[in-house]
Order: sequence, then structure tokens, then C-alpha cells
Amino acid sequence: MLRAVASVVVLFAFWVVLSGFFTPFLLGAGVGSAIAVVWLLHRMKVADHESFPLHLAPRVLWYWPWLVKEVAKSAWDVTKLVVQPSMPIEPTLVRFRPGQRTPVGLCTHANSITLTPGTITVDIDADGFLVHALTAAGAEGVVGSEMDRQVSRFEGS
Amino acid sequence: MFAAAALALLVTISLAIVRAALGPTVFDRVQAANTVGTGAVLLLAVMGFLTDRPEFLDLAITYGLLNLVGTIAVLKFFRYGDLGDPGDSERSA
Amino acid sequence: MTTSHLLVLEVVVPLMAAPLIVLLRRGNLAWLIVTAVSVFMFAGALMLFAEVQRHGVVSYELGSWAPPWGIEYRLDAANAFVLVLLGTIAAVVAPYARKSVAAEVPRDQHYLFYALHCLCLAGLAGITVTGDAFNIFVFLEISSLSTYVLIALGRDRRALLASYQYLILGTVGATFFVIGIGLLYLKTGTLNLADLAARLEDAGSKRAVLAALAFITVGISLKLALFPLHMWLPNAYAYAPSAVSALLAAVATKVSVYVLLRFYFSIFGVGAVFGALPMEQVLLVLAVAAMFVASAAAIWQDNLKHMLAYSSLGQIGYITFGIGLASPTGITGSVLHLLNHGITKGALFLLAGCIAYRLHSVRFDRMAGIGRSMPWTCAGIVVGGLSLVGVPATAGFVSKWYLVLAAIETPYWWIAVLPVASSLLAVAYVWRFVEVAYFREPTDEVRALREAPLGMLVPAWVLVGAVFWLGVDTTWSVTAASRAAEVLLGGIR
Amino acid sequence: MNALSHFSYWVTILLLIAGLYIVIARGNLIKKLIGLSIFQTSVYLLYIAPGKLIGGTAPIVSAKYAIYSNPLPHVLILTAIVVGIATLALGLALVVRIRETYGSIEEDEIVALDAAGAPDDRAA
Amino acid sequence: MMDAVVTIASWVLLVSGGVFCVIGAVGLLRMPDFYTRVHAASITDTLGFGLLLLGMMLQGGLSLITAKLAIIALLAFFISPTATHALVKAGMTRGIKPLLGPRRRAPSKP
Amino acid sequence: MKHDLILRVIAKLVIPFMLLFALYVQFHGDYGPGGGFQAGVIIAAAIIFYALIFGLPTARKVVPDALLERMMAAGVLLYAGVGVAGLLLGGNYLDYFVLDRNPVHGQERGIFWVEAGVAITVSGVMLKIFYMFAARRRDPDE
Amino acid sequence: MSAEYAVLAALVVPLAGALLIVVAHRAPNVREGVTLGTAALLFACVLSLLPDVLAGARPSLRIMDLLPGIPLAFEVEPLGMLFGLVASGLWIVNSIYSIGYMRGNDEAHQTRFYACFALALAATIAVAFAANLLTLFLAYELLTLVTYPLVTHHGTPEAMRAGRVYLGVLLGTSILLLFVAMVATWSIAGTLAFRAGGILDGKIGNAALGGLLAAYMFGIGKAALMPVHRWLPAAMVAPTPVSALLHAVAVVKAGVFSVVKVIVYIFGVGTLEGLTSADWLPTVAGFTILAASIVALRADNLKRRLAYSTVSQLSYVVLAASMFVPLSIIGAALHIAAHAVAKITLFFAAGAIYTAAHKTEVSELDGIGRRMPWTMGAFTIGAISMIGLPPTAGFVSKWFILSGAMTTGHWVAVSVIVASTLLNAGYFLPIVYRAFFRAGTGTHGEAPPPMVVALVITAALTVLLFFFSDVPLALARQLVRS
Ligand code: NA
Ligand code: NA
Repeated sequence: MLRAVASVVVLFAFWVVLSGFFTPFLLGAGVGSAIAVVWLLHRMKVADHESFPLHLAPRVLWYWPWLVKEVAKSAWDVTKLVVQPSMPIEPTLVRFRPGQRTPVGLCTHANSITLTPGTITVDIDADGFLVHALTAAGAEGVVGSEMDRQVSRFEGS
Repeated sequence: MFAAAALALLVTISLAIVRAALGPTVFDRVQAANTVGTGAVLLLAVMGFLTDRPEFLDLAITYGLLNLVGTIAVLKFFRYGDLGDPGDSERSA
Repeated sequence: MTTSHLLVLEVVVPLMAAPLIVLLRRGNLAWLIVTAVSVFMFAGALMLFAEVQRHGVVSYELGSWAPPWGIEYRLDAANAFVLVLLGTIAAVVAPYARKSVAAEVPRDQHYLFYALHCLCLAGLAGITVTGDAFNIFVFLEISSLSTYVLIALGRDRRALLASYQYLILGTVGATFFVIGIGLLYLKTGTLNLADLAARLEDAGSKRAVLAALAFITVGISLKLALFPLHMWLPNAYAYAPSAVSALLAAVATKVSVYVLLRFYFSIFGVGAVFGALPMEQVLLVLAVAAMFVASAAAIWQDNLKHMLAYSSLGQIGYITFGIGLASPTGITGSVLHLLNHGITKGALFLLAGCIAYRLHSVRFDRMAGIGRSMPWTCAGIVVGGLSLVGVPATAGFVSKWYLVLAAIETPYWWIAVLPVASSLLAVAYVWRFVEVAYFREPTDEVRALREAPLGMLVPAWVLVGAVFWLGVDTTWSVTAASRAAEVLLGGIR
Repeated sequence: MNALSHFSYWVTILLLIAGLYIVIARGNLIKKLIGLSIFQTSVYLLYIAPGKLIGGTAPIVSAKYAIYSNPLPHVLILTAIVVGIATLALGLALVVRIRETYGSIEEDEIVALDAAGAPDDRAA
Repeated sequence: MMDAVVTIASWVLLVSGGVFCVIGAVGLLRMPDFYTRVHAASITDTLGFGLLLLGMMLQGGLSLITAKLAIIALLAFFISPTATHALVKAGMTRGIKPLLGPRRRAPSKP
Repeated sequence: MKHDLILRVIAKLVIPFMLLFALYVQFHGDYGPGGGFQAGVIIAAAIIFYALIFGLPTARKVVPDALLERMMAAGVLLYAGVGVAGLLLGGNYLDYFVLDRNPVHGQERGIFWVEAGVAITVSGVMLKIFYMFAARRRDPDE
Repeated sequence: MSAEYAVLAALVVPLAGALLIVVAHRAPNVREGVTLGTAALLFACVLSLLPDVLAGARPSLRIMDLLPGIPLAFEVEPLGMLFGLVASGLWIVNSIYSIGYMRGNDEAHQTRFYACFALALAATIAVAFAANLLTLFLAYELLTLVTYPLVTHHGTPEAMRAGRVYLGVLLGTSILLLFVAMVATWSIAGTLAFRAGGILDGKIGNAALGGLLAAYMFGIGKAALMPVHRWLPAAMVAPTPVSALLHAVAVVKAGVFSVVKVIVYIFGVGTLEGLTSADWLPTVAGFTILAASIVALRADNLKRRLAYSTVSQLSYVVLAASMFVPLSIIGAALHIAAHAVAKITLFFAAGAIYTAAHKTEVSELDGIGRRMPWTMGAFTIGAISMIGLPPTAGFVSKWFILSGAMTTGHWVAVSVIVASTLLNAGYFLPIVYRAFFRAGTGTHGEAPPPMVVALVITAALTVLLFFFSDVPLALARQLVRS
């Protein structure tokens, strides 16, 4: 129930950002919409901790800026590869075990890897992450990386 | 400058279309289409910004969301040959 | 409620009937609704026609927004004429459909069939009455999309590919059309037809306007299956359920002709269309090619519906011929032929459906001697065939008269020989049926056939009667057609 | 802006031609539909691209007529998109059924199958 | 003064964003196989689009427009890697073999 | 695909916002154009997304087939019915000014219901189409 | 009964007859009775109009507008009167003959046969009485269509082929040329009414008039001007009564009748007289006369010989009309009647020979005159009329035509007529010679009595028309005077 109320609140906040109007009708519609959506989510059985990982919200504030910096660095590296006429790449597949345990944590780590140009999480299975990297260095970089630690911190383990 | 940005986006889209045409695998094409789609989202945003009409940004968001669903659908189709498969038979993570 | 509300109801009633049918989901009830809707459309069309005769124009503002801000529905002598054709065919096809659909469409899809039928009617009515260019596109697509499904409901497996091919080419056509509209909109900032006409008057032959003209021409030509953009038509007509074939052949292409006429003569104006581009020559050449190539192809078809479909292509050539002549007489001929051929082909496809109903085939080699087992059906086909040839006292003669007259009135009068020469090909394909039906020994299969049920025969013969009537008493049709031509040429006032 | 609208104009034409080419040249029914969608996309671009349109300040041919607020172009685009999606969906549905019936989605193969005349011409 | 700085900064962001977009697209064409192309496309998706959005946000100031641009950015942030992952995973599942190991001269056809 | 962890997590995260965004678009239709249609598409897309990740049978339990057809029809009827209401109240078809004593309110009310009809129909149609395709297996060797 | 009703009756009676024939299809005797009754009634109706027409009245009937300004209307003028009388009168005789022929040969589809026959007569009367070109055209086309089932009566591949030629040539010429000419006439003159003196006078130039004339002359394919004559020999596959009435009287005469009507009432004799662009017409007609005669000379099949004889004789009418002088026009009108009675006699005889002896070739006719004296006697009378010798109708008409040609100095025409007379003699007299002066084998007698009666009647008429030619002559003179 509490989760439902929190979800309604979050969705309503989203509504307000989108709307920019504060007429009674539209605010009422916003509340109604948020409730309706939560009801439908309930029907879909997806209204669980995975869909609204609200507890992580504050940690986003330091994780995301760090990630943006990483992404920018990698993007610059890959850019250099692309524009070089010889394109000195060395595609590599690497498998490793990440440090996270929760689905949200794993997902964050995997997506962070993928978001970073030069590396892609191909698969997640019982043996860990399978990552495709554009260079051998990039492949080495994902194993036991700083990112792994940052995400684990973010996950709260 | 917005013109430059828009131009760059159009060039990006065009190049992606070339890749879509070249293929060779269907996944290359999907990737290219995805790039076209996100490019279009940005283009819409630029247009909306340019003309000071937030509706265009709504359109961009809409397009972005649809692009995601579309891409996933296509991938699922080519991966399983079926859009409705619950995937129970699949080896799980 | 005034008559002008009828104008919008011509579209809204079938449009609302479609979802209603889906909600009810009962085949028989659906048929009843379709029939009621069609009769309503017919009666409404007649009343509106009378109103237009009295007052010249019936205009209706959707949502009470005055044009050009809102969408306007607008009926004048030209589209009132088309609306009457639509209403007539609808009112005839609906009763016919009951038996025919029961035989040709799986039971659980009856409600779907009727819902789409209504939707198609709504689309066609919408194209006819709307005074907004983009609205034409919307209704064109509503009717087309429902048509694609209706065709695919045919029980022959080839209906699927036919529907697909029509979908591809129909969409290309509609897209060309909407590009043309877009160019006009860019140029003038309006979509209201009357407004467009007024603004383009001053446009002269600017490049964008000419491009728009070209796009619209190609787009509509695809929709009306003008040679050589006709590839979709024969199979679509041949493999669709019989009621759909009749509806398509009788009105769908005709409504597209109306759109072309409207754009050419009322909106772009004769000067722009025929002055700036050699449209005259292009249209005449294509028309003549259609008349000859398609009619010749009709001779070699081995099934009745295919033959009729190719014949339609040839007859569309006649209509285009009149448009290409671009004179009041020529347009009168085109408009007349639009009606006359619509009625004739409607009758013929309904009757072909009667044969399909009994024989489960319309192949000539299985129809030997069928004139004896199904005398009324075959007699009707012969009458319709004579109208295709243009034999006097049939509807086809009257329109041919005006087309030839229009050709003779031009400086290159000798082209008058072309349409009549091509009607000799019509003799050939019509006679093919006559010989098969009457002068071959019937097989045991054919001998065992009974005449088609009255529920199908009577509607078909209503149209056969109309073929006679329009061929003998031309006062109504010719007056209405010449007034339509006048209105079209006069621009939208 | 001029260069941009010119560019988008050319992209429109490119899409138009490319789409049409695919529709005509490909025998695969799905590819044809994709071509068709590309072709239709050119329309959306046509209605969006020239910035002139947006804001209801469409140029008019003659000064005689006052500018009034046009129906917004995005309504038109949106409608065109709806139509495009509906068409595509219907087309795909047809292809699915064609595949189930013929076991192929290559146009020439299907035509050949029909020419072979597997089922009798029932009903035609 | 402040305005001028913001304007110039946003211009720089827009132009460089555009450049990265194109570079990503070029990579999409140049890279030798499906998987490497996906990497190239990431440049467009991240740096290219990010800079463009940032440039626009700078111009937009504190407004509804900026809020919506931020939503678009967030959307991209979540969606882009997800789509990429799904794509690559599908490719792998359907048996598209990655080219592995060093290569200096990219063959044009993988 | 529900066993694909990334997709599952992201889907759960995105679907609620998608749905809410759809409703936002729906209710702001009169400030920007075409609200109902976009809303319908987005709602349908959200549910399609759900079906893609969690399987068609699951989605069918949430939004059954029969509901879809009714939605399609009801939406169109709603749309057209608003128009007829205008007609019955003495105006022209689609005349919303007559829907309330205050014409502006009448207009708003009319558009609201029309957009609602559009949204319902569009989402119904799109889902119907999706169900139709999703229910058919593709040949594995293609 | 007022004249207007008589006109209406003349049109309705055969239609109603056709309907009754279909209704009575199970009772052959009733069916044939209906045919005879209808024929008699029709003749009575037509005959009742004669006094009025002779007195100068023009009974007319306007039904409705077919096209704005062009009504479906009928008006009985002298030429139409003459044609109507000939056609309806000979139908009675022909019906008697048909009964004998159809039963004697055990033909199938007799109901269709009689019904189409009645319809054909309705169309013929409509052609005869048409008040304007459009009405005439309508009736003309109708005549083609309803006679098609008669031509293809036997349904054999040969018959079907012949039917295609029949339909192709007749519909082809009428649609391609006659129709266009008619529309052009409307476009030029603004009317299509048959008017004394024509409707085109002074409205277009010499060349255009010539072109239009050509379109009409070849467009009226039923007049069988070469090269559009092919349908006529082809139609000979039909049962002989069809060949007799339709392809010696109704259909072909509808053709030359239309030619005369067009020349007299559309162009106007005065308009065409001295028109250089019309000079070709006598030449073509003359060529047709000679060429068809030569073909007839070489034909062994009797009906084929008769058919080419018809082609040749029809061009007499065209030739006569194309001299554009009163005397020859009178000759043309008379020849329509004269040739009708004579040619029907010849066909009757051919049918009787076929029925009685199953012979179709001229070379098989040795000595047949002795076994079938009545038949061959009648044949001889018909042949004499064809050659144009007294005391037969053919002499009268040929006399007028020849006089016309001489007064205008049409020496080519004169020599054509003379040459063709010799040719006619060349292909008819050998038959008579064979029949009566060669020995033959065979045990058969005459054909069934109805046939013999019929051919005796027509032979008698051929002779009677020589002695009592005042009615046709009076009508023909009126035609010229008006
Ligand atoms: Na990456
Ligand atoms: Na990426």
C-alpha cells in the first residue's frame, strides 16, 4: 500500500513536470491518471520493488555524474578509433563475475557498461557478464573495474 | 547553430540509412533503424526548440518510446520468430 | 432537422454503424443494419440531389466552424451526382450481400464483413461530400483500408495476394495524392477546396503547383486504375467476394474519377492543367491505350470476373478520354459514363456473383450452356454486356454518344473513331460469354444448376433495369451530368 | 534555415525514390512493405520539414488573401502517420496469412504456385 | 555578458554534438562487423545526443522546455543501452559470429 | 523475454512512466494537437512492451481480446456520438459549442470526449493488430 | 383506329408475338399459330396506314426523348411504307414456309427461332418507320442482335464462325462508321430528324460531305457494299427461311433502305447532286455489282450463289440512289420491293430443294425441275426478275434505274447495268437449264406443301408486281416529290 502511494506520488510529480499547468482540472486529472496507472500496474503484477527502486533515488546524485564522466571519456577514445584511417581495433569477448546481487544492481552495472562506448554487455547468465569490447584494453577494463565498485556502492551492498 | 545541429542530425540519419540499406545482417539494419529513430527524436527536439513549441518535445518523447518498443519487437521477432512467446523455455540468467 | 444535416449523416451513419456492428457481433443483425444504412444513404442522396437541384449548393460546416477554418462538407451538382450513384449501388448491394456473403465468407467473419462494408461506404461517401483536400485523403484511406480487408475475405486464396497488391499500389497512390495536397498546402496555406481554387487562380503555373498537379494526377490515376497504373485492379475485382467486386467496380473507381475531375477542372482549372502541361495529350494517349490494351486483354481472360475487370479498365479509359478532351461535352460524357458504367458494371458483377453462387466458379470452361439453367442471370449479363459495347437503348450508348460528340467537336475530330473502335473489342469479349452461355452444350454440372435465388437476382435486375432506363430515358441523367460538368468547369463558387 | 529546408527537401525526394524503388524492385512481400513505409515517411517529412509551415504562417500565392490560422500541420502529419501504421499493420497481417497459405512470401514464388493452380478455381 | 557566455557555450555544445553524431554514423559505416558497428553507434547515442541536448538545455534556461529535454535525456539514458543490449544479444543468439582479435585494415565486407 | 534481466528491469521501470505520459498527452490534447491519438498509441505501446517482455498469455490476461474489440467499437461510437450530441442539441454535427451553456466549456467538453474516443479506439486497434501477429509463429528456419 | 395507334401497334404486335411464342414453347401448333397470327396482324396494321400515306399524310408517333433533343420517334413516309409493306407481307408467306421447313428438317430450338424472327420483324418495322437517324440506328442495331441467334441457329462450329463474321462486320461497321457519322451529323446539323431535302445543306464543305457520305455508306454494312459484304455469304449457314426473309428481305433491305433514307433525308438529293466528293459512290457500287456477280458465277453452292447475287443486287439500289436524280431514286425504291419478292422466291426454292432432295450444290441439280416442277418454275420466275426481264418486277425497277442513268448521262452506270444483266443471266440460266433440260436421278417429289404454297405465292407476287406496280410506284414518286 505504501509502495502504491509512493508510486502515485512519483508519477504525479512526473505529471507536474510534464504539464506545467496548474489548473484544478489538470491537477485532478494528474492524480487520477497516476492512480489509474498504478492500478493497471497492479493488474499487470509489475508494481514491485524493481519498478520503483525509490530507495536508490538519492544515490543517483553521485553515481550518474560519475557515469557521465566515464561515458564521455570512453566516447572520446572510440571517436579516435573511428576517425583514424587504420582503425586499430581489436574486438574482444570477455566473461567475468560482477559484484552485484540484486537485479537492479546487475542491471545498472550492465547498462552502464553498454552505455559506455567501446563495451557492450552481451549477456547476463549464471556465469556472469559476457562483454564485447572494441579493444583488448577496453575488455580488460571491465573486469573488476572501478565501475563494478561504484555500482556496488550504488546498489548499497 | 541549430541549423548546424539539424544538418548534422540529417547527415547522421542519412548515413544510418545507408547502413540500413547495406545490411548485411538484419541486425545491422535494426541498429541502423534505431539510430535513425533516435536521430529523429533529436531532430524533433531541435525543431521544437527552434520554434519554441514544447509539443514537439512531447512528440520527440513519444517517438523515443515507440522506437524502443519497436526495436524490441523486431528483435524479439528475429530472435524467437514470435512476438508472443513468454520465453519460459529460455535459459535464464 | 434540415436537409443539410443529411449531408453529414451520409457519412456519419455508416461510420457509426460499423462500430455498432462490431459491438453486436451478430451476422444477421449486421446485415439488417447495413441494409438499413444503405437505404438511408440512398434516400438521403436523392433528397440531397433534389436540394442541390433547387438551391445549387448544400454546404455544411462541421462543428459550425465557418470555412475555411473548419472542415466543410459541400455538395454541388457534381458530387450530388456521384452521391446518387453511391447510394443506389449501396442500396442494391446490401440486400444482395445476404446470400452472397453467406456463401462466400466464413460465418464467424460475417459481422466483420458488414462492419467493413459500412466503413467502406462511409469512406466513399466522405470522399464525395467533403470540401477539404486533406479530408479527401483521410476518407480515401478509410475506404481503401476497409476494401483491402474486404477483398482478402474472398474465399479464393488468390484474394490474399490481390489484396496485398492493391494495398501496395493503393497506398502508393494515396501517398502521391497526399504529397500533392501537401505541396498545394505549402503554396497556398489552405486545404479547403473552394479556397484552394480561389487562391490557385492567381498562382499561374508555378513549379510547386505543377508538381502538385503531377503528384495528384499520378496518385488518383493509381486509385482509379488508369492504364498503365492498373495492375492491382483485375485480381482485386476477380477474387473479392462478389458483393465487394460489385461495390468496387461500380463506385470505388468512380469516386476517384470524381476527385480527379474536381481537382482538374474546379481547383487547378483547365488553363493550369492543360495549358501548362501537355496533360491533354497524356490523358488521351493513356485513355486510348487503356481502351485498346485492356479491352483486348479482356478477350483473352478465362474467367468472367477477370473479363469484367479488364473491361472496367477499358471503360475507365473512356472516362479519362472525356476528361482529356476537357470540353463541356467531354466532361458531360465522362460524368455520364461514370454513372452509366457504374450501374452497368455493378449489375454485371452482381450477376457474376449469382453464377459464382450456384456454380462455385466463374470460369468460362465450366459455364458452358449456362444460359439455359440460369436464364435470368445470363440475360442480365447480356444486357450489361451490350451496355459495355454501347448498343443503343442501353446506358453505355448514351455516354459513348457524348464522348464521341466531344471528340468530333475538337479540331482533331478523327480521334472520335478510337473509342468506337475499342468498343468493337467489347463486342468480342461480350460475345465470348454469349457463345459460352448459349451456344455450347451444357455439362451435367451446369444442367443441374438452378437459377440464382431471388434475393440476389432481384437486386441485380434492379440495376439491369436501370441500365435500360438510363439508356432510354436520358432526360434525368444527361441533364444532371451536363449540370455537373458546368459546375466542375465553373470552379467552386 | 534555407539550406536546411533544402536539405530536407532532398531527403524527402531521396526517401520517396528509395521507398518506391524498394516497392517495385523487391519481390519479398515484407521488403515491399518496408519500402512502402519508407515511401510514406517522405510525406511526413514534407509536411514537417519546411519551417515555414510551422506557426501557421504559410506563404500564400497572392496577397489578396489574408493569412488565417491553418489547421496545424502536425494534425495532418499525425493523421498521415496513423494511416501509414494502419496500412503497414494490415499489410503485415496479409503477409502472415499469405505465408500460412502459400508457405512463401516471395511474390514470384506465389504467382508460380497459383499458376500451377494447386486448388481448383473455386468461386474465383 | 552571462547571456553571451551561455549562448557561446551552447553553440559549442550543439556543434560538437553534431560532429560526434556524424562521427558515430561514420563509424557505423566504417566498422567491419555488426558488433563493432554497434560500438560506433554508441558515440552518436551518448556523446552526440548528450551534447546536443545539453546545448539546447543551456539555451532553454529554466523552463518547461528544459524539463522536457531532461526527460528526453533520461529516456535515452535508460533506453539506449537497453536497446543495444537486446540487439547484440539477439544477434549472438541468432548465431552472428563476432570478428575477434586485432585488425588494422578493416575488410569492407564481414 | 522476462528472463532477460536487463529488459525486465527496464521494462518495469519504463512502463509506468509510459502510461502516465500517455495520459498526460491525452489530457493536454487541447493545448497541443492530436492528444487522443498519441495517447492511444503510447498506451498500446506500453502494453505491447509488456507483452513482449512478459509474454502474450500474460498480457492477454491483463487486456483480453474481447475487451479490445469492444474498445475499438466503443471509441468510434463515442467519437461519433459526441458529434451526434451536438446535432441533437441543435447545432451542426461535431458542434461542441452547444454542449454546454457556456460555449467555451462546451467546446472543451466536446473535444475531451472526442479525444477519449480516439484514444480508446487507437489503443484497441493497435493492440488487436499486435495480438494478431504475436499469436502466429514464424518459421524457425527463415 | 387512328394512324398513331396503328404505328404503335405495328411496333408492339411483333414484340407481343415474340413473347407469346416463348410462352407457348411447349405447344408447337399454338406457337406456329401465334407466328402466323402475328404476321397477319402486323401486315394488317401496316396496310391500314397505306391509304393515309398515299393521301400524303405522315402518321407519326413520338415516344420519348432518347437523348435531349433526339426523340425515339416514328413517322411513316412513303419509302418506309413500301419497305414495311414488303417486309410484313412477306413475313406471312415466310411463316408458312418456315413451318414446312423447320418441321420438314426436324430443326432444334424452334421456339428461339420463331421468337427471334418476330423480334427481327419488330426491328425491321422500327427501321422502316424511324423518324430520325437515332431511332433508325437503334432499330438497325437491334435487328443485328436479334438475327444473330438465327444465323448461329445450328450451333455448329461453322455456324459460330459465321455468326462471328456476321456480328463483327455488321456491328463493326455500324459502331465504327455509322455511329460516328451520326454523331458528326448531330454535331453539324443539331438534329437527326429525317427531313425532306436533308439537314446538312450548306453546313459543311464538299470534302467533309464526301467523307461523311463514305462513313454512312460503309457504315451501313447491311447494304453490303464491297468490301463490307462478307457478312452476307457468311449468314447463309442459317436455316433457309432465315436466309429468305432476313437476308433477302428484312436485313439487307434495312441496309439499302437506310442508304436511301440517308441520301434523301439526311444529305438531300439536291445537296449531293454535282458534289464531286460523292463521285466515288457509283464506282464502288458498280464495282460491287460486277465483282459480286462474278463471284456468284463461280459459286457452286446454291445459297452462296444467291447470297452474292444479293450483294450485287443491293448495289443496284446504292448505285441508283447515288445518281441523285428522281428517276433513279424511284428505281432504287422499287428495286427494294422487286428484289425482295424475287430473291425470297429463289431462297424458298433453294430451301425446298434442300428439304426435298437434300441438295445444296448447283452441280447436283440436273433434272430436278422434273421432280419439283412448282419449285423450279417459281425459281425460274425469280431468276428472270433478277436478270430484269418482263413480265417480272425486276424489269420495272431496272427500267427506272437505267432511265435515270441515261438521262443524267451516267454512262458508266449504264454499262455496269448492262454488263451485270449479262452476268445475272450467266449465273441463273444455267441452273434453270440444268433443272429442266438435263437428265437426273432421284426419287423425291416436291417439298412439304406449306413450302410449295409459299414459293408459289412469292413467284406470283413477282409477276403481279410487274402488272400492278401502281402502289409502289405511287409511294416512290411521293418519296421523290417530297
Ligand atoms: Na557501449
Ligand atoms: Na549504446
